[in-house]
Amino acid sequence: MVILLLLLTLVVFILFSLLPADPARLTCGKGCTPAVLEANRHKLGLDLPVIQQYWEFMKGLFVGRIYAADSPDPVVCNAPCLGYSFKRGEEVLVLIKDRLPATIWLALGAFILWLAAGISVGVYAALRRGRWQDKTVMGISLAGYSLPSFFLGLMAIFFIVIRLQLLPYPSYVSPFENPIQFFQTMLLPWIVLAILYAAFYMRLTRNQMLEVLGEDYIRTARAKGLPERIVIRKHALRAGLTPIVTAAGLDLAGLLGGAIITESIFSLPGLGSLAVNSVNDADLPVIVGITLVTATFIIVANLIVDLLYAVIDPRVRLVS
Amino acid sequence: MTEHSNLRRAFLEVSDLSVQFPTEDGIVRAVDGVSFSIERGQTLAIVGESGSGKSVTAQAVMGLINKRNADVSGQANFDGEDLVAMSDEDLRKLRGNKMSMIFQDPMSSLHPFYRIGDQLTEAINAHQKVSKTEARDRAIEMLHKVGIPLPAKRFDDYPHQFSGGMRQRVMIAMALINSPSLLIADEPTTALDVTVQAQIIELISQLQREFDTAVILITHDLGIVADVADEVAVMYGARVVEHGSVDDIFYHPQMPYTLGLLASVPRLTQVRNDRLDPIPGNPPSPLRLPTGCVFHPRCVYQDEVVGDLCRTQRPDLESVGPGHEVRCHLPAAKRQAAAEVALAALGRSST
Amino acid sequence: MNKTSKGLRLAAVGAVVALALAACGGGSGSSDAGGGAEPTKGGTLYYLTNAEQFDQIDPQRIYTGEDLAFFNGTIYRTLTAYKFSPDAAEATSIVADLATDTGTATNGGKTWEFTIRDGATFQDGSPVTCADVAYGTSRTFATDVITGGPTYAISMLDIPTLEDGSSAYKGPYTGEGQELFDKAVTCSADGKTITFNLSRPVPDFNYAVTLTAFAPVPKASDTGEKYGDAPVSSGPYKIESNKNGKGGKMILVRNDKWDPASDDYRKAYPDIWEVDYGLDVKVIDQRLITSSGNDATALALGLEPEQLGVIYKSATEANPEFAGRAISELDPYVRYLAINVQKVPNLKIRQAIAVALDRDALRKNAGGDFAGDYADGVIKPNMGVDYAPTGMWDSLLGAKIPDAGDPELAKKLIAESGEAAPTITFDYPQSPTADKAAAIVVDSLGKAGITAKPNPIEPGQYYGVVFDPEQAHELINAGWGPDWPNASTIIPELFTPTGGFNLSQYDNAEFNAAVEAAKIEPDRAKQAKMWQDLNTLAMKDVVVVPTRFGREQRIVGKQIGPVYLWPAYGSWPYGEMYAVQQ
Amino acid sequence: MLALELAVADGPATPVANEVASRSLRQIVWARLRRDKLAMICLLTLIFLYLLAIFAPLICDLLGVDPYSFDKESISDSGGGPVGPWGGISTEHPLGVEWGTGRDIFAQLLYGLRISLLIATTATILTVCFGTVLGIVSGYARGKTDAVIGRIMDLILAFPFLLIILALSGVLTQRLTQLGVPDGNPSRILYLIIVLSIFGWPYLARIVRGQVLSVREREFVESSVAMGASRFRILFKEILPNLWAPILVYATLTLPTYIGTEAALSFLGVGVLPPDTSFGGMLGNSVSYFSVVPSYLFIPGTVLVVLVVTFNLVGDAVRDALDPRAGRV
Repeated sequence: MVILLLLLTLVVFILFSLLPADPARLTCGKGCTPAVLEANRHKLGLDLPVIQQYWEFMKGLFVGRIYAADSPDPVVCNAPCLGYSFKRGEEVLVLIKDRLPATIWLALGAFILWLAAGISVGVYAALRRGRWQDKTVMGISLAGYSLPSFFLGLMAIFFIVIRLQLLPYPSYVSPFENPIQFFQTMLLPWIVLAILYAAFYMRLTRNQMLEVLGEDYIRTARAKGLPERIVIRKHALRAGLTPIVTAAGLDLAGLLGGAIITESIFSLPGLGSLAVNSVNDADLPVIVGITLVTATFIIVANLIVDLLYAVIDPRVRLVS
Repeated sequence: MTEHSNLRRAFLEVSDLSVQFPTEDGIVRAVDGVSFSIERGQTLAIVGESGSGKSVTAQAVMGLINKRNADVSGQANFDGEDLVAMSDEDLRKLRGNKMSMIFQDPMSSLHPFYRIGDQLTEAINAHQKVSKTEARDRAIEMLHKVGIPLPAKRFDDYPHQFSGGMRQRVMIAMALINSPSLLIADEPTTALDVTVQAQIIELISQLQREFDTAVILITHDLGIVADVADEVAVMYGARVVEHGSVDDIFYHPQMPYTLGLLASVPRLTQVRNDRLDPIPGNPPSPLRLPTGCVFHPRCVYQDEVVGDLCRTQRPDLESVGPGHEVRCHLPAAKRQAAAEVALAALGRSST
Repeated sequence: MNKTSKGLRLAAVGAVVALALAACGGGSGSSDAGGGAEPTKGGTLYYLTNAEQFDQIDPQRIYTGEDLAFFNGTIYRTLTAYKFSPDAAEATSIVADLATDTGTATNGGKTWEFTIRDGATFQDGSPVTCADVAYGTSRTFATDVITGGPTYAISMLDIPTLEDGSSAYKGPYTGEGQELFDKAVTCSADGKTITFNLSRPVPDFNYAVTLTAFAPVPKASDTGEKYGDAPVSSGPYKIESNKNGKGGKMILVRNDKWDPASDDYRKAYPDIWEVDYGLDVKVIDQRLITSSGNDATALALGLEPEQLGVIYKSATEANPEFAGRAISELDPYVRYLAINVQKVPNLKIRQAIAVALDRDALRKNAGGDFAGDYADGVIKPNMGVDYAPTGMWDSLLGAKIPDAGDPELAKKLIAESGEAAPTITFDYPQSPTADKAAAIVVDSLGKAGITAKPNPIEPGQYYGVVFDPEQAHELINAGWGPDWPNASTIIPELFTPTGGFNLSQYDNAEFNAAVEAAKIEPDRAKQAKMWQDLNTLAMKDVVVVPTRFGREQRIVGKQIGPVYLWPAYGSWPYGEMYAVQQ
Repeated sequence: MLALELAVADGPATPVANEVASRSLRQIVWARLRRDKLAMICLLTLIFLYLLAIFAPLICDLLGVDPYSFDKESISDSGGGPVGPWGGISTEHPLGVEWGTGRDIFAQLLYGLRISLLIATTATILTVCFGTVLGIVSGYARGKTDAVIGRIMDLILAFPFLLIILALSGVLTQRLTQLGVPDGNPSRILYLIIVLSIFGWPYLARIVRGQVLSVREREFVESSVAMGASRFRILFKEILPNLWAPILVYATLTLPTYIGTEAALSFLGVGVLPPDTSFGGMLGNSVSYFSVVPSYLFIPGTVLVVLVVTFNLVGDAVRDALDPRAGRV
């Protein structure tokens, strides 16, 4: 896993060193002379070969980093230093930390909603397989994941906020500051994001349940004379949910890297919107930082899911 | 005039049992008018190819067929109650308690996530209120009975930590833990090594004696049938085509399909004989069961029947001896002759 | 110049700063203060913005008109300042602020003297002295640290330049050439009087010092690049907290060390200024239209096009329910397309581009009447004396050119050019509206046989790209406003190699010489005529294609005043704004 | 050797399989699809949409609209909004006109459909090619090759792909131009196709790899190996034909995903250049106006949803037809 992370940082670094806009130029401003430009480049460490930049970056992660150490005005970035955005005059890590709460709230809220809706409806459909309830659920699910999230989001704003005025325009505040406004703001993003995933999880759950319900051990459980309720809840659900745990873990991790579209539509101050702004500003250190953080989330989530798997499925424990 | 008008009813008496699955492609007749009966302590073997309806019959008896997806008709009187007409809840109370079932594949029949001990005690708790320790003691005792070494220790193991044979023993323990009076064993040895097969069969017989259980053994292994069964029902195309005692079936087979089955048992002494070699063709689709005798498309003797009878008319179950019935249009003499030729080829004689 | 703090709203316009001046405020008169209520002290004013942060807070680095107005009105005092008035002529006249008067020029305009008022202090109570002003001014020279701000100090002060064109003084951090600076800017013994020695006569130097680039900075508190994080206030407010980004806020509270007696310029009505960053533009509009709760004392900088029909009857008149709190005024900016003369050296081709362009469609796309008037040069009528019609579309190109362009004439010009019809690339900062404008450019040039390729650039990177001669293409979308009411902040910036905004890469020796002459012309009337001629000359040479004299619309809450667009910076008059008490 | 030996559980499925064993799977699937009315309607709709896209210029000519020409008459002089209700719907402009330019929305939609289908279809084909080849190689070679390919897949799947696509669009489009792809839209479209495929193939490769692992153990493969067939032959002649079902299912379900992703990307600004437009671009543009002109949001949005739903329904139907028991997502 560590190797994967190292590899990942390297790939990210090389990819982004290809970017055209010169970050030094961007921080140079009016009256920029080649000398100033060169100085800026030096300050940002851009005069070094890519591999050395990478080395500096990795070193910064562990021991911190001082930009422009030889200038009268050095910038200190303490370990773990994910880089420094001269554009914003802030350590990348601080920027990310600032944005993380909104992203986490968005992801967690949606996660809970979609799991609750997806799993319960999915199980319901599986138990009524082939009947109209099942078909309706599948139809809704198909519609759900066919709706592009930005269209869904814009529609939600149009109907709920503009036309019916049920909710105010979204304007993020911390839940600790103003819980009511927080919920008013987050409700639509949660629902919009959750619909997309719930649609997928309904299907996943239903199909998993159908598969499990066809398993021999379910027949065994019934042959033992267990009440159907226990057969479903204890025997079928636990086995059926195992793959869902995997999917859910990875999806949550992906979202923790920022739901770019949902965040930008509802103007939430999360990692996703930070990412988009940074792309617009060619704020390289921030882009690299977010990419790394997101990828790390996913890789770590992979690991956690594997561990969780071992807890759920005793067979895995023995193998590993 | 029917035998069923007898006053005394058998312990389990299945009559005219039919199971149909409506599917998109049409109605699947999985079981079509099957009747048999069995007493406590006895063993009935149901033999036949895959798709002949054996397992569906067993599941119908156990009430494991989801009535939402299937039409089950007929009767199955079990100790005075009709299993077909019974409510789901009443059936559930019987399952695993008075009647239980062992399945073909012990690898997949145990829940992989739960300790076998838990799965065993769960079976006890489903039907009786007993304390945790008592349930545990009983489970361990049962594990011991089915021949699992160090049962107290293995109690906390997961299924994947057992070999196939051991798992089937666990399954048997689970099936017998509430001392059922009816045990249905659906191909209990098919998935196991040959050496283990004999042990399992021996175990079932031994426990059957101990608990005076009625056993329905579903198999296609005629060797096992010969060893343990009292009666045999041969199923083909969703119907029972021949039914009789073990001797009847092995030494006085009447139905050409039964002959084919016997011929298919590999013997060291087997002589190649075109006429008797494994039955040509495939078993029929329950979606489109042949008209007339279901076996006729594969029957080498159909030309010997006068007219179109085999193709057009469904043969009735005809009594050919005490407790021996057969569905076939072949005249008795011709059946006899065919049987003799067949048995001779197998190196046996019909005494 | 720099991008405006309006972020996306003006992204298509791009760069700009400024302030406008003199003369007619074009179009409608501005409405008077909200509801005629009397200004009273107290309350909180809210500044709602889509931007996630101010471009700069460091006084020497601020270069956005709105920001200059905001910080000058709240925390940074400058030697002189523009008068608060909705009237363009008045608003572009200067008054004394930190200085006792508007400065004294001697030596033919090469030496300027200002005396600092008694009682002016920083937020820690220490008095503002000449040394602080000098130190602040010196920071501009540290071009590697203090980036982004105006560089008039460098170009005007009497400090020699090195061969590479940079100043021999490298700013206070390295101290290299410090003695040169100390000679150019001197303090009297009592620390009250500051003297600026200039390299050439600058008749309007006392206008230049309205820029916060000449604001005082106490040396002890200077943290270099990070000074903007905790700047020291000399005005009636100080920064209590500032958190950038969506959901972030800047809170300005009263600076209790500020003595009203020392400052007759700022009214300092509200107790608190709160800047709310990173709001969605639609949200801002909606909140201001509704104007409930705190939003009654909120202001913002622009309006989305979809709301224009809701708020205005016409481009000059608001609907009755918004009367008194919605304005639609000419802003200080001129929108134009710069033609890179290095890549399009043939005048006939440049003329063909100008002739073919459908300015009518471009204006409609930008909002029609709401977007402003057709431009005929880079000097706007609200610049006052410096403006005169150039006749660009009447005669300058040899014929009267319709607003929608004249593809046939353009074809003829191309034929005369002796070159094949060119293929050019159009650089612009991407936004949905700008994409449509690009489509118009492509289409209308296409009708004249000119192949135009759109090249959208991420807004945040735009000027980084187009200022790079290697990356800039033939046609470049731009906008510019003056730094103070003199075309000396327009013509030299846009059309000479030493200018900071010469996107056209224009370098004409004759022209350059004329510009130098105009810069030092002490007679304002003569100077104005010179700028007028240079403006016409540049248009004749089709260095740029001016498309629009911009107009902008703004709205505030119901209980805030005064409501007018301050012509000085094309901004709200922050220094005299108040909350109406109920 | 005998049917007797099949010994699998009874139930409805097996006999069906037996019954159809004689017909080719292809025919059966087609027969099942034909019976599915909804699927057939969707399939026809799709064909219709593809035809619309292919013949967009012709259709626009017939209706007298085109996506590029400006209609100044149709928009107001103040503000640039469309004249008339519902975004200026009129006989001249069946779905209204664009704010600020008066360009015809209907024509823009048709041309947008073109681009959308072009990108999604091509990217799907590429994804299938990459995914299949790498999946087969990975599954068949096992060992080191498998591990390397697996690592690469992990790496790709760990990337926040939207962000990467956004961030790299500028530079990689330029690279493509340098490589000789015509400047402008060809490079931009190609870029989208390539990145979509690059981020899409690992999913398919995993499925294929799993299938290969099971197929390669089967007798016919082993016998080919025994007969000394070349590795290429085994991979692509023996194994590939056994994979087409999951590949087909994956492809039909990937296409609508790509349509959605492409729209999302152009919504965020990575799309075709003006004067061309795409669904996402039109929706992005609608943001500034939809509280006043909702049709800007609903017209392209609805078309987009119809397109995606139709594809998904067909995909579902194909999967059901291939495996009537239970579909997997």
